[in-house]
Amino acid sequence: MSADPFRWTPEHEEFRAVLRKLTESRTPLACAPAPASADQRERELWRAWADELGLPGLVVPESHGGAGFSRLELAIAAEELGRAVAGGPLFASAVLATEALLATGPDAAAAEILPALAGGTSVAALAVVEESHRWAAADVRTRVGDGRLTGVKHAVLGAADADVLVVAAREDAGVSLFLVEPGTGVEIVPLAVLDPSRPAARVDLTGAPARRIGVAGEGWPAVERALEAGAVFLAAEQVGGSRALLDAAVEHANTRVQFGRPVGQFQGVKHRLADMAVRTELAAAAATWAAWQEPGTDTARLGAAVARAHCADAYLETALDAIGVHGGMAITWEHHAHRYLRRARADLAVLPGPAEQRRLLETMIGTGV
Amino acid sequence: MSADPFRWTPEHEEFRAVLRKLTESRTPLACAPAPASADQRERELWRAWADELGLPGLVVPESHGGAGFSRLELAIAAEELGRAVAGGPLFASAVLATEALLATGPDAAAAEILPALAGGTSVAALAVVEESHRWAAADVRTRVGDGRLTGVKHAVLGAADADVLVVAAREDAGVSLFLVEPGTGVEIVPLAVLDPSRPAARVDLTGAPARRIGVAGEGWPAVERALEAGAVFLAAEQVGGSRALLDAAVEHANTRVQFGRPVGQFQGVKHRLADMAVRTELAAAAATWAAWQEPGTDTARLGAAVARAHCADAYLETALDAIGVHGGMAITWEHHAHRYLRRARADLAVLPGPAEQRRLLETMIGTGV
Amino acid sequence: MPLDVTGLGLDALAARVRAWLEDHLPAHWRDAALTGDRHALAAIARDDAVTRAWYAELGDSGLATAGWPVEHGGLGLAADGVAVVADELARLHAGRPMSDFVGVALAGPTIVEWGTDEQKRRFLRPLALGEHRWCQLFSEPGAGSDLAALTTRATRCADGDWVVDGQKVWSSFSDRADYGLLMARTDPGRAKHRGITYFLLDMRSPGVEVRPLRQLNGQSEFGEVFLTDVMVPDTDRLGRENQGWAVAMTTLAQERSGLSGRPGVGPGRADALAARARDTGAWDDPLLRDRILRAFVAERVLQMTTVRAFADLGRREPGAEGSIRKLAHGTLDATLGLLATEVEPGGAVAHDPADGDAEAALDAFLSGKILSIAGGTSEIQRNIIGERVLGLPRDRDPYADVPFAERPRG
Amino acid sequence: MPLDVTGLGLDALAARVRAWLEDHLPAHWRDAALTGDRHALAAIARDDAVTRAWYAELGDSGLATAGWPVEHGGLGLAADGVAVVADELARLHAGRPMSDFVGVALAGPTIVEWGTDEQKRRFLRPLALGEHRWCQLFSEPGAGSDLAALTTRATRCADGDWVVDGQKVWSSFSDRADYGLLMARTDPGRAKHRGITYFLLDMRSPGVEVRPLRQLNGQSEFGEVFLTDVMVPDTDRLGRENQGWAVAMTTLAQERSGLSGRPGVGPGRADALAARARDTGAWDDPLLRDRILRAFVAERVLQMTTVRAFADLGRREPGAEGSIRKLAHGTLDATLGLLATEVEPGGAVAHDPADGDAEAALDAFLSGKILSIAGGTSEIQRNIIGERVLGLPRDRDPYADVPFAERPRG
Repeated sequence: MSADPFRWTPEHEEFRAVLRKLTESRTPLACAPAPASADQRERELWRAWADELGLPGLVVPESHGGAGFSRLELAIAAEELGRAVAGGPLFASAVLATEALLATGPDAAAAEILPALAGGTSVAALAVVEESHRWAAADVRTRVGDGRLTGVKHAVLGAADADVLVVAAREDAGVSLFLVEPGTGVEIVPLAVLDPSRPAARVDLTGAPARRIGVAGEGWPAVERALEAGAVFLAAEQVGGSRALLDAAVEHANTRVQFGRPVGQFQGVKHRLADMAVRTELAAAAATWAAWQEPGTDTARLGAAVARAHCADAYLETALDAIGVHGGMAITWEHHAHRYLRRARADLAVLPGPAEQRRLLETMIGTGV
Repeated sequence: MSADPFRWTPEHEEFRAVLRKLTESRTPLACAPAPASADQRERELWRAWADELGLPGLVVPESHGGAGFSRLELAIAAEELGRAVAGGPLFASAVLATEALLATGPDAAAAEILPALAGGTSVAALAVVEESHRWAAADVRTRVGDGRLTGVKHAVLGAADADVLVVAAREDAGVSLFLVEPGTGVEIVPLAVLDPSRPAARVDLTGAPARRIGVAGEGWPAVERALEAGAVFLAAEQVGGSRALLDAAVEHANTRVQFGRPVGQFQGVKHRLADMAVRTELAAAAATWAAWQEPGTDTARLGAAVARAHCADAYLETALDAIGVHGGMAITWEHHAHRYLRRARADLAVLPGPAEQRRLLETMIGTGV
Repeated sequence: MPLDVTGLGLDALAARVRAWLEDHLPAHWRDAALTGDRHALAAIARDDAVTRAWYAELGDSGLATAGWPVEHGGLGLAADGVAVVADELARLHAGRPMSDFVGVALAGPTIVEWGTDEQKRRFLRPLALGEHRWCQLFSEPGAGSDLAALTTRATRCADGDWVVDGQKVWSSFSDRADYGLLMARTDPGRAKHRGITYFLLDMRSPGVEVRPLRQLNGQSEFGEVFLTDVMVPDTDRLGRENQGWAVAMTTLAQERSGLSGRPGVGPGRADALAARARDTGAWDDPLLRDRILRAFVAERVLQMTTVRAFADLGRREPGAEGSIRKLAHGTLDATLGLLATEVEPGGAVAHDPADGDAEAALDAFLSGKILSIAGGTSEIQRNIIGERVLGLPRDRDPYADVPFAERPRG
Repeated sequence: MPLDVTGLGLDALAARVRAWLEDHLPAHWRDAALTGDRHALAAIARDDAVTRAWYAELGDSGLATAGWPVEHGGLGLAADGVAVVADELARLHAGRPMSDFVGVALAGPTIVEWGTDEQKRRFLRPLALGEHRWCQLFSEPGAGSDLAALTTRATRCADGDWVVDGQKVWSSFSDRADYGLLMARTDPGRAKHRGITYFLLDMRSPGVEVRPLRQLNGQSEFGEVFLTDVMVPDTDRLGRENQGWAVAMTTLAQERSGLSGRPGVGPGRADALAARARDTGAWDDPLLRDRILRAFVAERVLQMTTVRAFADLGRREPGAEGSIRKLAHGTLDATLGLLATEVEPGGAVAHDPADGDAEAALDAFLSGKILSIAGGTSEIQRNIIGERVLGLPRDRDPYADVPFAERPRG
C-alpha cells in the first residue's frame, strides 16, 4: 500500500456541494414527502441527476458513454443521496446492473445498452436472488432452454421501472447473465416493501426470450463485482443517512428545552449523540477507504466487506438512537426518523448483510491482507 | 404452577442477616485482603460457617447429618458469600460434590461420607472435566480398570484442599462416579487461576484406587444434578456480587465530587448505575425463581439455565461498569473492583457458561415449559 | 353483587374466580378462548351487545376492578390477588380490553385516592361496569418528558368554574373516550409544579377536538387533543387547586407499574419466534438461533421479575421499581421486533402484500421502539431508578422554583 | 545532523527513511526485527549501551522527533509525514520505547509551543537524543476527570522561585523520569481554571517521592508522586503565571490524539486472535468466530479511521476528533481482551503456570478496561465529542467562576 494517504480533492468537494444543493432543494428533510407520494418528485430528481450531473454514467467508461469516474465519486453521490433517503433507480440500475454489465468485458450485448443506461434514458435491474433469498451461485435455479429463461426471481430492486433486466440463470456451463426485456414470458409482480423509497418486485420468468452476455458459465464473478460495488455504495449511502440523522438530532438537542435547559446538555442525550458521532465517523472512514481501493483487488474485497459490515449495523443503531433523542415526535408518521429507520432495516437485506460479510471475512482474516 | 407466588419468610430474612453479619465482619469490603493473602481468614470463616450456621450441610437431609433445607436457603448463603467474594470450599464441596453424591441415592458409599461433609470436617471436590474443558459425558475419557482410575482431570475446583474426590470415569456401562482419596496414584497439580478465591488444580490419576458410587453407567445424571444446583448457586452468588458492587458504586457516586457536584448527579454515571440496578434486580428475580423450583423438574432445569445465562453475563457487565464508575481508583490492585471482575470472568468458565446454557435451552424453547 | 373473596389464599382465590367465570361467561366466548379461535374472539370483540352485557356483569362482580376497595365496587385485593384475577380473566380473554387500561388502571385508583364522595359515586361504578371510557391528557408538544412544564391554561371564571385552552398529545384512544384525566396550569405565577390543577374532563364538552396521530407503523393509537374555551365545572376538579401534581403522581405510579404486564412464567413471544424460525428455516443459522435464545432468556427473566414484583408488593402500592421492569420491557420489545423480521424470508423487507406473517413482523419491528418512548422515555426511567431507587442526587431544573411565567422559553 | 527531507512526497519520504535506517541501524538489531525474533529484541531493549547510542544517533537525524520544527532538531513534518516515519521505525522496532511517549509526544510539542528560548535549548535536544525521560504530573486523587480541581499548591517565595506541595497520581513511568510536566495551583483566590501554573519539574529535586502504584493486572506502570516542600526555580515555569491551563490544553490534545496509534490498514490483534483460535479449536464455535470477526471489523475500521485522521490533519494540530478514536479504541481493547481469554482452553481461568499464552490472555483481559479510564475516561471523551465536535451546550461546573478556595469540598 502506498504511504500516501487518500485525500479528497477540491473537485470532489465541489461535486459534493453541487449534489447536495440539488438533492436538498428537491427533497428537503424538513418537508420530506411521505414515501408513498414521492414518485413524481423522484422522477424529476432522476432527470436532474442524469442531465445535470451525469450520475447514471458516473462509473461507466467514457468509451461507453459514461463519465469514467471512480468509486470515490460514486461514494460521494451515494452519501448525498443517502442524506435525503432519495429513491430512484440509481442503486439498482447505475450500480448493480451497470457494474454487472461492465464486469462482462463489457461484451458486445452489454456495450450496446450501456450508453442508454449511462445517459439515464434507460434503466436496468439486476435479478439474481431466488426463493432462498441468498446471493449464492448455488441457489440460482432459473434455467435456460432454447434461449428462453424459466424461473422466479425474488425481491428484484427497481424491476417494475426497468427497461431491461440483467438476469442470472443456470446453464450446463454454470451461472450466466442474460438480458431480458419486459414483455412475453415476463411477469413483474410488485411486492410490499418496508422502505417505499426502494421498490422491489418478484419477476416470474416463463420462457422469457433472453440474450446471453459474457461467457457461458462465467456470470457469477460479474455478480460478485456488482455486489462489491453495491456494498461500497450502500456503505457510503448509510454514512449520508447517519450524518443527516446526527445533524437533525444535534439541532433538536440544541433547541428543545426540558427541565429548564436544552436537552443536549443532559449527558443522557449528549453521550448518545457522541456515540452516534463515533459510529458515523468510523463508518465514513471505512466507506471512503473501501471506495479508494482498486475494484476487484483483495483490498477492495476486504474494504467492501468491512465497510458494509460496519456501516449497515451502525446506520440501524443510529436510526434507533435518533428516535430516542427526538422522543415522541419521532414515532409519528410525519417525522423524518422512520424513513431512515425503514431504509436502515431494509438495507440489511437488499444485499448480503453484515453477518454474511463477516462470514466472507473468515477467509481473509489472518491472511496478511 | 401454584398461583401463590414465592415470598421470603421472616426466617429467611433472619438467616440472611446472621450470615451477612458473620461474613462482613470477617471480610469487610473496605479492607478486603488481597486475594493471595486470604487463606487464613478463609479457613477461619469456613469453621464459623460450619460450626455456627451449618452451611456445609444446608441441603443435606437431616438423616445424613445435614440441615435438610432447600435451594432457597442455599441461594441466600450464596448471595451473602458472593457479596464478599468469599472463598473456601462451600461451592466445590457442599454444592457440587455433595449434590452429586446425594443424586446417587445416596448409595451406601456416598452415605458413609456425607455426615463429615455436612459437618464441614471433611471436604470433597468434583472432578469431571478433562482436556476439552467441556462438561459433556462424551468427553469423559478417564478409564476404570481393576477398581483403579487412569486419566487427567482439568480445572478441578478445590482439589488441593479436598479430603476426597468424586470422579467421573468411563466404564463399559457408561460414565460412573467414583470416590478417590488423595494418595497413591493421585497427583494434584495446582493451577494458576484468574480468581484466587477459587483455587483449582489438575488431577493426574495413574491407577488411583477408587470405589464406585451409584449404579455403573448412571453417573452422568448425578453430574447433571450437581450442575443444576451449581448453576443456581452461582447465579445467587453473582447477585450478591452485583449488589455489593452496586452499593459501593452508589456510595462513591454520592460522595465523590467532580466539576462542582457529586458525580452521581451526572446522567453518564446515574444512567450507568440505573442499568446496573436493572440487570441486578432481574438477576435476583431469576436466581430466586430458579432456587424456588423443585430440583430435577423441567422448571428447575429451565430456571437454572435461564438464571445462569442471565446472571453470569450480568455480573461481568456490572463488574466492568463498576470500574467505570469508580474510575482510576478501581484499576488499582488495592481496590475491591478487580476481585469481583476476576470472579465474574472466572465464573463464566467454572461451569457450563451462558452460551452453553442457551444451547441447552434450545431443547426447551417452545415446548410449553 | 360483588363476589365474596374474604380470607381466601391465592390458590383458593384462583379457584373461586375460575368457578365464577365457568358459571357466567357466555359459552361461545368461553369455547372460543379455550380453543384459541382467533376469528371467533375477534367477532365477539366487535359485538357491542355481547361485550357490553359481559362487562356489566363482570363489573358487578367486582372482578373488573379487583384492586379497588369493596365500598367502591372492587374486591379490595392486593396486587398479588389482582394479578391472580387478571390471570384467570386472561385465560378466557374475558377481561377488559387494552383500550380500558386508562380507565380501570389509572383513572379508577386516582379517583379512589383523591375524589370527593360525589366524584366517586359519579365515576367509579360506570367505570367498573364498562360504561365510561377514559383517556389521559397530560403530555403536550412543548412538554414531553418534562410533564410539569405544561402550558394548557385553566382560568377561573367568576362563578368558580373553569375555562380551559391548550393542546395535549400522545393521548391513547382519545377519539373514543368519554372522559379525560386533564392537567392544566391554573397559576403561572407559581413555580412549575405548584401551579397545576387536575380535572376530570367530559370529552363531549364543546371545544374539545380530537385528531388521530399517525404513528411510524402507520397505525393511530394516539391522538392530539385541542382544547378551545372548554368550560369545566369546578365540581370536576380532582384534588385541590394548584395541587394537581400530587394527584398526577398517583396516576403515573400506576402507569409505570401497569404497563409491564401480568405475572406468570411460561411460553411467550420468544417461544413463538422460535416456532416461526423453525418453520422458515432461520433456526438453522446458529447466530440467529443464539439471538432468539438470548431474547428467550430475557423474556423469562422479565416474567420472573414481574412475578417477584407482585409478590413483593403484597399490600404496598406500585412504586419506582416499576421503572426497572418498564426499562427491561422496552429493550426486550425492540429486540423481539427486530428478530421478528429476521426470521422471515428476506427479512420481510420485500414480500407478497398478502403475507400476513411478514406484515406482522414489520409491524413488530416498527412498533418495537415505541415502548421505550411512550409512558416515559428510557432516559426518564433511568433517572427515576437512579434517584428514587438508588437515592442518587437529583439534577434539578434550575428554574424549578421560579414562577412559571418567568421561565425562559426554549 | 538532521536528515534532509525537504519537498519529499510521502512515498519518497518513506524510501528515504528506510534507506537511512538500512545504513545506520546496528545489523543485529535490524535482523532481530526482520526475523521477528522476540528474544533477541528483548535483549537489545535491555542493553543500555546499545539503545543509548542508537537513540542518540536517531535523535541526531531528527527522525525521533520528526514533527518538531527543524530549528529544534525535528524534521518539520506534518502529522502524515510523522506517521510515515513512525511506520518505518516500527517496522524495525527502532523507534523510541513507550516509556518515552510523554517526553517525545507531550513534553516536546508543549515546550516547542510555550517554552522560552532558554527552555527550548535546555530540554528539546536532550529529549530528542533520548537523554531525558519525562512523566506527567496532572492527575490528583481528589481531581480525576475534573483535572482543573487540582489542589497541589505552588507558593511563590520572596526570590520569585516556588515551593510545591501536594500529591499526584496516575503518573506513567514516574519512577524512571528525569523531569515532570507539573500543574500546580498558584492562586486559590481565582476561579479553578484561572489560578493554575505549569512547571517543568526536575524529578531529582529534594522532596519528590515516587511510589509505584500496582494495577489490577498486577503490574506497576503508574506511580503516585508526593511533593513535599519542593523548590522549583521560576525559570522552570512554562507559560505565564496562572495561565497553566492553556498550556495543559496543548499537552492534552497531543495525548488524546497520540494514544490511538499509527496509521496503516493491515493485520492486527484480531488476526492474531483468529490464528490462536484456529490453534486451540475455538474457531469451530460459530458464535465465538463471529465475535472475533466483529472485532476484526472494528479493528480494521479503526485503522481506516486513523489513516483518514492523519490524512485530514495534514498540517493541522490534533484536536477533539482524537476523542472519537480514543473511545473506539477503548471499546475495542476491552473486547479483544475478553476474546483473548475465550479462545484459550477453559477461558484460561485455570491454567498451567508455565502457559505463556494463558497468562498473556488474562493480562489482556485485565488490562482491557484500563484504556477506557487512563488518559480521560470514556465519559469525558463523550463530553468532549458532544461539546467540541458536535457543539452541544456544556454542563458547566456551577462553581467554575467562584474563587477556588471558596468552592464546597466533596
